[in-house]
Amino acid sequence: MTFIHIIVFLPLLAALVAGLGQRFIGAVAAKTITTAGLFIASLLSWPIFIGFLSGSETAYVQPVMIWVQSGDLTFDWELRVDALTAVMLVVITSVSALVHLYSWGYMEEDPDQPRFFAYLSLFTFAMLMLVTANNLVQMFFGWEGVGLASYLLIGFWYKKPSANAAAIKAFVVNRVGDLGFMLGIFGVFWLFGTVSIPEILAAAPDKVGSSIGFLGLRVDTMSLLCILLFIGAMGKSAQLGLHTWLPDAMEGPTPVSALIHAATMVTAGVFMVCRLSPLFETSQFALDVVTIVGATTAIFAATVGLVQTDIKRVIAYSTCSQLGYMFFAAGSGAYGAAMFHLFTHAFFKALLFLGAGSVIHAMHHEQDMRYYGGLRKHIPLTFWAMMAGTLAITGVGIVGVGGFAGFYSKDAIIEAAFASGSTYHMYGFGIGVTAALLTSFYSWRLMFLTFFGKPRWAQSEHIQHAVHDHADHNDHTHDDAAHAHHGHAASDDGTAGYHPHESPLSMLAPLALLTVGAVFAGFVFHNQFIEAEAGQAFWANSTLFFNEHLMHAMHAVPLWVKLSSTVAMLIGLITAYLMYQRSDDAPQRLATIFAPIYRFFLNKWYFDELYNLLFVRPAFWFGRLFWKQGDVGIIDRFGPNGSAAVVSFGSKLAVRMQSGYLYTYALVMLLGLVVAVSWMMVRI
Amino acid sequence: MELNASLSLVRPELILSFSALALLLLAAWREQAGRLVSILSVGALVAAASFVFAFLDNGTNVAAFDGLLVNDAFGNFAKILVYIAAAISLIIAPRYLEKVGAMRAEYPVLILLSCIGMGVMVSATDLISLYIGLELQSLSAYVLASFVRSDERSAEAGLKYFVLGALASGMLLFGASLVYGFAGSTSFAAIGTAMNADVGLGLIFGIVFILSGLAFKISAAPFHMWTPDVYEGAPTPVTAFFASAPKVAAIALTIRIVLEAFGSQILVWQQIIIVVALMSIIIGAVGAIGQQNLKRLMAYSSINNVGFMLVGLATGTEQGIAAMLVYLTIYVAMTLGSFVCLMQLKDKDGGYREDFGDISGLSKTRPGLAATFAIFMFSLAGIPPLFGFWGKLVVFNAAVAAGLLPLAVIGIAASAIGAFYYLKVVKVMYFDDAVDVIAQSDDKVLVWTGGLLAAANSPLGYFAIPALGSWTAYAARALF
Amino acid sequence: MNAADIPVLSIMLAIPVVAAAACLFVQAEYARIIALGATLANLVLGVGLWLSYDPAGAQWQFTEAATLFGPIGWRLGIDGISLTLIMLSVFLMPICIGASWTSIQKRVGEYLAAFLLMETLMIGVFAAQDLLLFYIFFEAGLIPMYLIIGIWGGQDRIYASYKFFLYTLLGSLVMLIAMLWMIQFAGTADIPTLLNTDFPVEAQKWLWFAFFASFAVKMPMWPVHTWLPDAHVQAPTAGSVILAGVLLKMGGYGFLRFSLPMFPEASADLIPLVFGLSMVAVVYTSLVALVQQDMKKLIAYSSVAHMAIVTIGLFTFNQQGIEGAIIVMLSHGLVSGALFLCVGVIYDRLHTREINRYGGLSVNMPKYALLFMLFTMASVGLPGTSGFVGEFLSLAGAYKVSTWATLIATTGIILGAGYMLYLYRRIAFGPQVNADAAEMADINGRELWLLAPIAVVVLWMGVYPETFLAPIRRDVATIVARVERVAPAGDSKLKSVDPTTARFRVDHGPEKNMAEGSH
Amino acid sequence: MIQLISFYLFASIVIAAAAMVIFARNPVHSVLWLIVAFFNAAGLMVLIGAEFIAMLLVIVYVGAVAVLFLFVVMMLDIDFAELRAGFVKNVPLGILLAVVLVAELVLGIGAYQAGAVKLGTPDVGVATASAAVPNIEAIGGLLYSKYVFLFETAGLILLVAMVGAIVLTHRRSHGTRGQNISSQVQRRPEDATRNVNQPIGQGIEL
Amino acid sequence: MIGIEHYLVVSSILFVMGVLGIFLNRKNVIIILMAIELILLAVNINLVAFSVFLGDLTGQIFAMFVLTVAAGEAAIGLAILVIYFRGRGTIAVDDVNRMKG
Repeated sequence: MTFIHIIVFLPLLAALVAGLGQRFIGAVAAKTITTAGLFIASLLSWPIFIGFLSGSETAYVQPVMIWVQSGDLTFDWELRVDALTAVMLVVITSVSALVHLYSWGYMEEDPDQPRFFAYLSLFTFAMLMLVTANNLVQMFFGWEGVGLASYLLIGFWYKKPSANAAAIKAFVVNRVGDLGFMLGIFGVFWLFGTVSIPEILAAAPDKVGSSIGFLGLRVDTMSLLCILLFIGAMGKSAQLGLHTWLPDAMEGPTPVSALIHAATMVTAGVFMVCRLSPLFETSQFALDVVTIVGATTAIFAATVGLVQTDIKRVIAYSTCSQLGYMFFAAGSGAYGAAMFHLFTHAFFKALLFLGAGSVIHAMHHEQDMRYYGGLRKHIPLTFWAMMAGTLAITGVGIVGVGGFAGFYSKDAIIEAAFASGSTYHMYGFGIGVTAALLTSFYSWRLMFLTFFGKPRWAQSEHIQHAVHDHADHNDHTHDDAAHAHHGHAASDDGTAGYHPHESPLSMLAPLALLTVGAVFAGFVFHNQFIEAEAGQAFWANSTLFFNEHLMHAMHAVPLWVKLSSTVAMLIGLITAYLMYQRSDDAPQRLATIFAPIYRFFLNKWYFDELYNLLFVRPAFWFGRLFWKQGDVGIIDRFGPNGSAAVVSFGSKLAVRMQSGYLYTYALVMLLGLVVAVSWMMVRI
Repeated sequence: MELNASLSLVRPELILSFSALALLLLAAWREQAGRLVSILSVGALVAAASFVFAFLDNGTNVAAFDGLLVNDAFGNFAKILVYIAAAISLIIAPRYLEKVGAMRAEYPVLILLSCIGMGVMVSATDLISLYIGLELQSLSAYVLASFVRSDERSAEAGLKYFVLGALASGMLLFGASLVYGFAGSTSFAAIGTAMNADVGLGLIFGIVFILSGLAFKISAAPFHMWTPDVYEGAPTPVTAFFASAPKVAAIALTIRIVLEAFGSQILVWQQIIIVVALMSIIIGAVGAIGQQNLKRLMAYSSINNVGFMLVGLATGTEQGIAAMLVYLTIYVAMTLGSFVCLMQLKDKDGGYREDFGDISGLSKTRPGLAATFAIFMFSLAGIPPLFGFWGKLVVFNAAVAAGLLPLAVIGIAASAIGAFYYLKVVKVMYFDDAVDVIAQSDDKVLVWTGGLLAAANSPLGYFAIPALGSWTAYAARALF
Repeated sequence: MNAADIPVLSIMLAIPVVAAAACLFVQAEYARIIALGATLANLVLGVGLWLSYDPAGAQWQFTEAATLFGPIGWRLGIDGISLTLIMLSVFLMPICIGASWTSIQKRVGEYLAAFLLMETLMIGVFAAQDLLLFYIFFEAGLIPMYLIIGIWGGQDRIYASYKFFLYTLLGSLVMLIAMLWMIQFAGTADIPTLLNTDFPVEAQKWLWFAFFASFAVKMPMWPVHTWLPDAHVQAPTAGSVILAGVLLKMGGYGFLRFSLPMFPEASADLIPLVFGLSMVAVVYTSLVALVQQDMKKLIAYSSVAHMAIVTIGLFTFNQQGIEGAIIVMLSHGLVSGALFLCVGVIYDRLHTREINRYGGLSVNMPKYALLFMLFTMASVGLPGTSGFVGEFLSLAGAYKVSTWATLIATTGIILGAGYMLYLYRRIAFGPQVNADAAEMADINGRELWLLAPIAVVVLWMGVYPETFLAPIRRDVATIVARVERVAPAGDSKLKSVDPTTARFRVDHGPEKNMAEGSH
Repeated sequence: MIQLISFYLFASIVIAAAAMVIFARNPVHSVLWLIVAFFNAAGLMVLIGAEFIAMLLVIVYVGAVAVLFLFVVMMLDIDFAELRAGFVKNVPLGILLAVVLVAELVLGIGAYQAGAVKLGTPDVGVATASAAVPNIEAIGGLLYSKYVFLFETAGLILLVAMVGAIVLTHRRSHGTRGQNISSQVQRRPEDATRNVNQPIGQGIEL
Repeated sequence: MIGIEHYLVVSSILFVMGVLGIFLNRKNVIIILMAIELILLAVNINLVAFSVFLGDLTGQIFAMFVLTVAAGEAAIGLAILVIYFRGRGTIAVDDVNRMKG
């Protein structure tokens, strides 16, 4: 039993105790156990991380138990600890611990809190299994485990049909990605005879240039495997095409969005690509695909994020976009940068979500930013935390001096894309800069709409509900029982008499801690993550392919490249300021002028509609067709029922032949005789 | 051969003849002697059977009466079966016949006389003895069919049976005359020798005519038409008798004449037998499905079963014949058991019921009877682990061994159709709502007979496989 | 007396028969206790069997031989594959008895007797070492199941029972002919001997088809699956459990025991057929499951899809595929059994199987919802549950043979998630629209004791499948060795370096120099 | 020559009479035609020297069977007017089959051409006919030696016929009462009379 | 002496007429019984002819047995006919179909 065992299995234990034993130990105990478990895990994780940072730790694998041994296919339960794992460990355990804590306040009035906490801990366990996997199957276990937890948590308010639909969508869309992942694993096993990650990575270079049969085609071996695995990553990390579940996943409670759909689970795809980076390095084609998909996602999600009005959806698309960044970083070969962005993103995106949660909490579960405004004064602490997060995500900083977390990581990605020299590097670079502009715009738009200007919440149904209907808690049709504050006197200042209050300490403390991360994570850790020498030393303890040359080249990019993202950020900031602070009707005017584009963005590029048309409805249509026409109409009709009909027709015939008349009987006998005699005549 | 020696070989027939005559006298002397005569007849049958039993695994074939008859394991096996079947038919009959007002001493006597005929049939090695045996059996049967003379259906059954039976006899005789003429002899052995040579159409026509006549006797399609009507119309104990003993005798006779007389013309008779077998299986199964009357259903069932038995004959091998005899034995137990169950279907006024509607939900009102009946039905359907399965298995095994794969496949596939109507009986008894028309059985004899036969058809029957196997093997070997 | 000399298998076969006879003659409450006692006794014996089974020992263990029945040899014996399936049977039986404890009130004795006979026959199928004995057990199962569906079934029970009976009967009759031929050819009905008999290649094909006719129906494979939804829907809960849990496995067992090792050449030739039908089945039945309104029908269709994975796994001819298929069989036996029990739990309360009559059960039946969720997840093959191990292994094996089959079968995983979660959502989630459904009580102790053991085993099999893989490993290897000579090459042939046909050009290895162009 | 003429005469009458048996409207006529047919058939047999069988045919058939038929026809109270011979609807098929069968028999047996019929070779044994022994004597000898068992069995057949005919048709007449002499003799006064000492005023119970 | 083929032709025709008589007739069962006698007559002609031409007495013995049986058959047939008539009051073949199917 080592620390890593405790880190991984303590959340599972806590989840089981809280989930199954809630009736015996009570809600508070359940919450305490899970939260404490996560804090312990977090506290145990940091030393490991620091150990790797300082170079005092080396990678190792801790066996747990055998899992499957089938012929030459063997995979066991093992815990792999290396630098890459360590990064993920701290991210997961820390954010999870903070989210647990945050949920004390956020979920305060929910009757099902033990279940919620159990799910959170279960999720954490699955995520930890994913990142500590030493073989692809255990990674897949974690992969699906987080999917399950995500499903459960998105659908946590299971009475809400929309939440259920979102949960199923998340699971099923992820499964599409898993299809690729599984095929990838099968292919890897077929090719290498093993699913152990180190063994695969060691054997991969030998297969470069070989070709393999797949679906009757002949394709490049490594490209095939990488792309199949990448499809898995696309699903989990909500990349273009398989992203549709992520915005809908915002149906879940906000802490869930912070933990799962921002900081940890969705980054699993990035983690996987980094974990298998030597494999991806064997196929330039695969890397190109990763770059293009990542970059396109970054720009796509950013455009959609521009026009969303739901605060969580804006952040969700932002997440999607940032994941795109990470992927095109990986596709450019800058895995360190990808992991670095993953790391910083975890802090500031969790911060943004939790901050948004705090806003929502304060606004009585109103999520539409159009009904916010001027909240700066009501919830100042939240405002400042959000501000830190926004500064971090938009990458505020001064080249050569320093800045917020996102500044380091995002700039590194853009520079790496420029420097990589790969076929699509300029595509990545251009999109990176453009997306940075858009990121800046929608982030500031969010800030301006929420915290600045005048209160606009009088029209919000939620708020009105809270004001007028507070006497009757139990009949509250909204399933979220976490009521917050109730305004009193009606007024005409746009508040409808509702005065938001700052969130409780249990919510603010995590915000504070994450703010620290969002501010300093970039500055503190950039050296080990992306600087050439330090990075080489740090990542040497992992499977991550650290491209030292690229990192050198990254520093040598022209100054305009380095400045480009900052400039883009500033343009975005200014535009947002002009549109949402200086002018009241600019957004509307723009929306009418560019109506088709606006609608296109607003409807998320019509992906949902397209998928509905292409997959969901045909599935049901074919289902009914196969059932009614296939099973009933053809198989049963011509099979059992048909034979039965033939037999019963024969039976009717036989019965009619049996007329009861002597002469018929005699005739039949004679007929038989004559036929037999004739047959003999003919035959002989 | 000495007359005495010959007579000693026909001891069972002599016992039965003298018993029949004595019992006839007894019946004339004492009124209302039905029951007594029945019991004594059973005793006579048992005595006759005990004489035969010792020769079951006798490997020698001894000719009697200058080759008219033979005493061999085959004939003895068939005789045992005939006597047992007849005895059971006698045991179960009295109460039924009393109820319908036809319990007379002539009934057991006629059965005894019929048994003599059957004894002659199964050991006949000459066309003349074949004919005499057959007619003795048939004439008794015609009378038995219309035995309940107050019942119109019984008379109609007798009439149909008689007319068609006579027609069939005519065909058989015509064939026999042709065979006699073109082979020069009526003895099976001599015919067999003649068949070895280059035969003309005359002989082949003879074979066809004889087989047609025999097909009628065993109610194989397309000479089966009489069966449903006669089975329905005849009094149930008589039907039980028809479905068992005469069938055994006729089949044994068919086997013997086909193998001993026509053996070398396998190409001729095998084709006929195969076609007849398949037609019987299919017509029996298909025809049964449309039935509402259980006795008619059993008639079709017997047609169906004869088809399966003929599959064994079609092989023309020793194994096939042994398999056929196994099937025949099991069939007798199954069919007698089914009729025993049918005879217990008495309503509360004492009237006999024989329609599907009457046994609806029988398992709720008469669980024991329903279970017994269900065992027979599943056994007839050939579903393991019931013993009926074993019969089908050995027959098809023989067919496969003889290379008759298409026959085996078609036959066994058709048995699934057959399963349908046996299942229907079970379905009506078990799944349908109870109508509660059937009274508790007041006849312990029937209950016990049914129980014993059900036990024989249950998986317990498998314990009899070794003995049955060796007897039938001996019996079959006697023909080769 | 040596422990090995005790005829354990015969005793296991005898106990239920004796108990069944007893059940017929006692009152309902005693019958239940007798039945439960007998099945538990068999479970204990089964566990003993398992514990004393030596995976490294002889291939056939606990063998018995007697010549009571002439040509039908009373020869019993098990290898690891049989062992696991026997365990499945004896494990599910007490649960079935428990599931019927209160829901069956009419003709209890007969009902329990039918179930106990089923148990004997199931054990017999897996333990028989004589071809004819196997057939007898295999086929005899039709009778009790026919009665169970027909007497204690639902509205359309008669149609369903007929369909079940005749469909499966027709299939196996043809197999009987093939068996007879094999016995003629080999001169013995001894299965271990037959396993090493090389049948002529030209005969193998039709023998294979004859067996296929039976096992494909039993499995059931598309397009001969239509009896299954009807039978499941109409059968009482415990009947569905046994049907899905064990009877379907007989088809897979048959393929494994007979088709593969006895007719390797034919099996190899007909892989395209099996894979083709299985691929159709996966997609087809999954889509059909998606649109079902009847819970049991949905689960029944999902069974067809899962069994298609089994057939794919079995015909991969490699260790992973076959072991995976066996695990899928075990897993599906447990999971679908448990799902039917779950359906039974709410059916007992509301007496409808219509999905739309439920909803929001998580509110009033949280424990039920939890267990149902677990089994749902196991059914969709979530890693950590039994479903995953099996599906993963069989598909991993399938990849070696056909990437197409793997791809299509893997889509079943997506669709499986779709229809199962959709089912779960409509039953356990959402608002409580139906007042009577909202009033249903959570599972009681008895029901918990039915479901919890299955849940434990499902997780056990998912996390530590070694327990189940260890006994079958050597036996699967034996089969694989037997079919090795005809094992398919697969369609993912590797060509080491083939620049002319390479679809994607590869410029750089990991060692490429990234520095260029950055200045 | 005379033989040939006689043969054709007998044969054509046999066939014509057989046709009349079938087609005659009145069953009595049918029986009479049957008798004609038998007589001519007996003639055919005499032609080839089977005198015993020919005589038997006349005695048994004409003397017993045909008379039995006549008896039954007359006994059954049948309305002859109703019994016009009607034919079934399958007549064409039936006739076709009959024609085919005759054709096949004639062709198959080879009876359509003189001297072509190849008979079998009989066993030389007890049954071989010899010119020295008269037909009737030879048959009698065989019947009481080789065929004695079957002869007796044939007796059983006749017994069955007798028993059957009686058991089926014999009716116990319920309308009349037979005299049971022994019971009359054994009858005692106490069986028949009852002394009643009836209390006064209560009437008499009969 | 007349060739055997003549006898065979006569008996064949007679046999077929007997068969025809059985199923062409729909009004009178007695005719059917007579038709049966015709069939047996055909058989007897055959047997006797063969017997004579073979020089073997077996055929005549056979014919004698056939005669015997035919007598018995006629008796039983008529007896059945009588009870049938008693029950139904008719002997029309058309009416003999209480049982069918």
